[in-house]
Amino acid sequence: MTTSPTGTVDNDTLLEIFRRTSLINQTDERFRSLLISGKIRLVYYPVRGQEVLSASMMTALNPDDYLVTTYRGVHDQLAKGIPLKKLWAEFTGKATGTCKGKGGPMHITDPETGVMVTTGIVGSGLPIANGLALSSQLKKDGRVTVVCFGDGSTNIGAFHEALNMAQIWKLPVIFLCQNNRYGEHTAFAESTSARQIVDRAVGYNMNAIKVDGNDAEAMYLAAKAAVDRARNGGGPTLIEAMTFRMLGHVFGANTSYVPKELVQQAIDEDPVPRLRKTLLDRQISEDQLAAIDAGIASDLNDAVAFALDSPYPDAGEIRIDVLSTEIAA
Amino acid sequence: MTTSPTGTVDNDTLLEIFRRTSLINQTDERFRSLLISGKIRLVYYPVRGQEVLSASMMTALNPDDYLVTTYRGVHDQLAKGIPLKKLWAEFTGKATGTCKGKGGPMHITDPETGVMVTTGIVGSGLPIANGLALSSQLKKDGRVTVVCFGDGSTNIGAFHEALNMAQIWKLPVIFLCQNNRYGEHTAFAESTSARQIVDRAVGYNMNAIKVDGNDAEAMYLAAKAAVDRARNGGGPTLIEAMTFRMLGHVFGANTSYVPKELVQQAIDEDPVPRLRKTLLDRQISEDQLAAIDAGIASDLNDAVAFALDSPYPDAGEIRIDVLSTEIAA
Amino acid sequence: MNAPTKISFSQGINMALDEALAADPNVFLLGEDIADAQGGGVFKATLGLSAKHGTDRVRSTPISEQAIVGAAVGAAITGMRPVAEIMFMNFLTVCMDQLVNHAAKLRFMSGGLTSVPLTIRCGTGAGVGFGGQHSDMLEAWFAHVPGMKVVTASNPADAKGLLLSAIEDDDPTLFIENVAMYAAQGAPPEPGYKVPLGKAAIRRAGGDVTIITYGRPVGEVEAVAETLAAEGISAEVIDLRTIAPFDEAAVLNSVAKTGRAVIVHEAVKAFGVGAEISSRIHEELFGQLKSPVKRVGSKYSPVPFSPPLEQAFLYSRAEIAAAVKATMG
Amino acid sequence: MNAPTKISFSQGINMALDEALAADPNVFLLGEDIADAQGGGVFKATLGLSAKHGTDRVRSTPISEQAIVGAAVGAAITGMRPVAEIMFMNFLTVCMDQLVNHAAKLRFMSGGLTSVPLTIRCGTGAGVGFGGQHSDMLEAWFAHVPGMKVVTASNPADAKGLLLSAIEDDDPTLFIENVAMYAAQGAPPEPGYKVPLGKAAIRRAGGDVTIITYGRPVGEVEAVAETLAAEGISAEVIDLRTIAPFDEAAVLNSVAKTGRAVIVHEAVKAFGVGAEISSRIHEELFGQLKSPVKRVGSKYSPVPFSPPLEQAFLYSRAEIAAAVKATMG
Ligand SMILES: Cc1ncc(C[n+]2csc(CCOP(=O)(O)OP(=O)(O)O)c2C)c(N)n1
Ligand SMILES: Cc1ncc(C[n+]2csc(CCOP(=O)(O)OP(=O)(O)O)c2C)c(N)n1
Ligand SMILES: [Mg+2]
Ligand SMILES: [Mg+2]
Repeated sequence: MTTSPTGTVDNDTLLEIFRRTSLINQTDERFRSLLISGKIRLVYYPVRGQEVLSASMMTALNPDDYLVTTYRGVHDQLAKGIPLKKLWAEFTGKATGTCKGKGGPMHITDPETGVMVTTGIVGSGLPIANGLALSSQLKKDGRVTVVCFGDGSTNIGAFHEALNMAQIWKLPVIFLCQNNRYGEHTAFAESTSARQIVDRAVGYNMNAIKVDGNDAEAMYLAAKAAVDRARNGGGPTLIEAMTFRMLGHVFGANTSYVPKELVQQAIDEDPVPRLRKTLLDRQISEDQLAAIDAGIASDLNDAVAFALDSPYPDAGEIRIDVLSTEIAA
Repeated sequence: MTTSPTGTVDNDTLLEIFRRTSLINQTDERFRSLLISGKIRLVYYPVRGQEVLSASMMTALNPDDYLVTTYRGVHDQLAKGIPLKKLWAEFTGKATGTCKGKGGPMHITDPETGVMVTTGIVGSGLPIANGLALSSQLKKDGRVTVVCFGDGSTNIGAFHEALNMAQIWKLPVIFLCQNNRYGEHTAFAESTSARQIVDRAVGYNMNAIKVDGNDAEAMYLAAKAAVDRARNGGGPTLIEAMTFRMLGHVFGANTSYVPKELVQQAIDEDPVPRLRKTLLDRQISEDQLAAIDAGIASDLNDAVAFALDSPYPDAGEIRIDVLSTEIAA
Repeated sequence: MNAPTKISFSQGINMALDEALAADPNVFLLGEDIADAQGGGVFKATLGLSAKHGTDRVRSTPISEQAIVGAAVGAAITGMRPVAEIMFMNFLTVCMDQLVNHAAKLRFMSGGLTSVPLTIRCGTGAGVGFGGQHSDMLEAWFAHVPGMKVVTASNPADAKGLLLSAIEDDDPTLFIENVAMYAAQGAPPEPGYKVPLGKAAIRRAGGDVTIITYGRPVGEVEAVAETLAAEGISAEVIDLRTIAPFDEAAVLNSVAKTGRAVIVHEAVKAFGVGAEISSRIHEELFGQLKSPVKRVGSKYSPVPFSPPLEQAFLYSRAEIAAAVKATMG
Repeated sequence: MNAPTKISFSQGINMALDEALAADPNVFLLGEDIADAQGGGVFKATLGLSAKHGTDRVRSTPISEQAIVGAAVGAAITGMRPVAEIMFMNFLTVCMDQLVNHAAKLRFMSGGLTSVPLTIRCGTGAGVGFGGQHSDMLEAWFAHVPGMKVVTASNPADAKGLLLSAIEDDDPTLFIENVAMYAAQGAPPEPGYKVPLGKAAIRRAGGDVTIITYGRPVGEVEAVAETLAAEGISAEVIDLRTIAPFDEAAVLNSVAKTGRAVIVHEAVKAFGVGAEISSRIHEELFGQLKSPVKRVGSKYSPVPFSPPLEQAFLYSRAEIAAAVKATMG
């Protein structure tokens, strides 16, 4: 059942992937620099190395398609189109954030851009994604749901239950495993008995695609094939997108457990310069790429300023949004 | 990774399987007749049709090997050697039962014969079986653990987590899926996306055997291969033993949802007369088989009388065995 | 066709589900074996509903409680109103994450952008011989979880009226059904009959002591109150119906009048719902109480199988009467 | 080498684990990332232990909490004493079945034939910005489950002494660690130091009012008591240490003397542990109480991310002082 979609990706699409990649890359970098300077304080899960994977996947979606992601999800949220200001405000706990500061970085929701749920419990997003897809199937609204998770998460029960149910019901859902080789400090083979994640699709009789997630073209083609299939009633796909978590599990954590060669290899294969090179090879000018980068840098400055200047929520918010009616003081 | 063990089974072994099969078959029948006559009252999960599977598996084990089974587990417990009187007393809630009447039919434990846990929560026995096997691995006591579960149970998260961990740790455990084609009233294909359960072993890189569980010789050879492998440090095996649940989910329940042809096929392939025929074909005399049956019938009469005559536990038992110290009245 | 003069508890449930499915296309049901092809639910509460409303909207599922509740959560945040059947309350232990970390929290964590109008129905209760893993009353756990409601009914009409309100309610609601009551008969409600959430019912007026209870014990308490009346003790009986948030006004008004209170529930007494109610009464009415509030619940023990032990585990009429008399001094 | 003058909370945990591993070959540890190759645990509580005792006995696991607790249960019923780390308390929601339906019940359901001497350690607590899915205090759930014990410590020496007792105890024990306290310093215990389960500690003697608390709030309560002393209110401070079963004698003796009581915990107040303690005090000492028992806990809300909201959620020193003053009338 493992398929390898082929085809070509046009320049406009690749430029759009580049734009989203740059947005992710610059945002991630800014979070880290503000953390280092002490201007903001939060537990931050870097996405350095996984930008192109996510940008390519989300470019294959429609704006109103659904996304479910995890604590390590800022790349997915940005690629899906979440407003930058609201995202920054939420990460910093401000009243102007997507979720009024109540959710915070691990629990980003923005239904307008299809960012439906961000979870902190490993594997928990997969069953919820089925529910979104089931809703689309019942309402025939043509939406596709993508749920992102890591390699380590494929060892938890919810993964299994969700894939089986999705296949039984032929749900329009894409299970996107971002295989970055580690779950916290545990290497793939130490925790996962499968030789590769796509092997697990056999047990669900599910369509599966293994792809180099750091190759924008291959990743986009894989994503597009899965999206088309889901949208046309063909049911779910498990995508195993190979990538690398370049900066460890949590920002600031020691990464000495990662073999040096692996790190060097990842640097050599860094997807961001690689995508840039692909575009330059296609005769897109360096100026055009630099202009995109600069536009994003400017948006980012605005967003950071907006977040830092925004007020915190009122204490009374603790009684609101708990139930559908306000809780008595 | 799916293997098909071959070989021959000697007469003594086959007779032992016959003895256990007869014990299961007669016990199951007696439970049903006493339920019909109203002499006993309990929720009973018949094992008619699955006798040979279990008898063959347990004959391949040592007496001190461990067993974990389910609500539908009386065949497994009997085949493992649980004392008949204590079993009957437990099923009828008596103080003389294996568990003083506290556990009841869904929660049979008898460590002396290796019957460690019987669970009523689908899939929950698999992670526990890993723990038994891990204990054996750490203590190097040479024991093997077998955990029984149904086809429907392979869709729950605990199944997945347990198989992955067992393979990662190369535990001496055998996952015995008794594929009787139904989970409650739901047919296999309506709930299980895998074409066959052994397909799921691929995702754990695990040794797997698919076998006709109603064929004593094939089932014994499969069981023996898995046991030897586990005992020799080769790690876990997933066995998918095909069988049929001839009398529905719970005794007394309507089974009209089962297609007539399937029922007829099951009757035609009934493993109990089939085993008898195999033995007669091997020139074992009808007298010898009848004597085995009669001995069991007599034990059964004793066990039923013992259970019915036994007292119920004292009310004060409610305060004992809750914690390691008695609860104050 | 004449209206029935009596309906059973399961019929009450069935009527609510039928009306909800008819009234709102966003309502759908999912759970193990709930469609007619699978028997209409093990407790027959959904019998006939898939025939009438289609298997898209009355869906049998694999044995995958995390996937069931997850699918309900995902569909709910798109505005659907799923009603999930989790056969037995003890099975909630395999899907607590979806209920507690997601369903109950998503409204708050999203700052009100998404809500989770789902209903989970589950059966449970001791006294019918299901043993330790199928009988627990765990309502206190969910009452302690901010963001969700907990409801139970003491008669068929209330079952109908409360369940309909739960489905229409915008918050996640756990609806608990006592398996010992499915066959219990009661007056049939009018079509459209609803019981508001959060409102207790006074089942019997009285002036000496208030007995607060819910679910199956309501009938027992009424019987005890009748006996006590003959002895000259006039008990007011409050049926909470909604356990969380409970109707504090009704409880405090009654106890302010009687000056004495007893709380009765089937759940284990220690750390049960009765503790919160007792604390609230003492906190608010300390000066007006003639004696300390008493609690009656089940013993500190797993639910035993053996019938006499199971009775010893359960709260009893004698204990209720004794508690009332103790408050009379 | 000189003994340290101070140790941290995590060092206390580490010492207990080290001593237990050294003293009893049946003790072993399992959990995600707990071995040194994976960093010695995300909270460093197991740092150095795999180097010293081997990775057979200090085992990193896949991300599979059901498999982790299940393996611990299975090993425990063979007489081993597993200590499982479940990183965050909220993750217990994915493995509640193993803990509640098996670990807590197997002794009873087996009629005492098997016991489950396992310890589960988990971190949790608000105030450190982990948001809604990593901060809950759920001890009330487990206190309500017959057959298990619940323990927490308020200082490094107690952490050491209580954890050692929990490991040696023959019942399943949940050991709760407040993540905000891992770095907290305290006096180092002597080697072999143990704190008996079920025994509270009087942290401060006083005559006017008893404040009952446990875990992190103990320090806050001591600080408040100090302030109150300056205002002429003499508070006795009880640190429960074991939450279930709690030291009723210590609580009742103290309140019998002071006539007033306040209970403080970090968990949400509604349906929390405080309700049971308050109820017990009222039930036993009604006539001797000078005022109703007061409770201080966190608000009825998921734990918010935004720092000011997180503080609004948490119990505060001001609320503790106000509650004490309210009891003084
Ligand atoms: C149920 C559960 N168990 C454990 C954790 C702690 N945890 C958070 S992230 C993580 C590693 C996940 O690895 P992977 O799925 O590969 O995702 P990655 O972080 O690499 O993106 C773990 C174990 C959790 N959040 N939820
Ligand atoms: C977690 C959980 N969900 C649901 C049930 C209810 N239930 C009991 S048996 C059963 C069917 C199991 O089917 P299968 O695994 O095929 O075993 P069989 O009964 O056929 O032997 C179900 C759904 C349960 N006991 N536990
Ligand atoms: Mg990873
Ligand atoms: Mg089956």
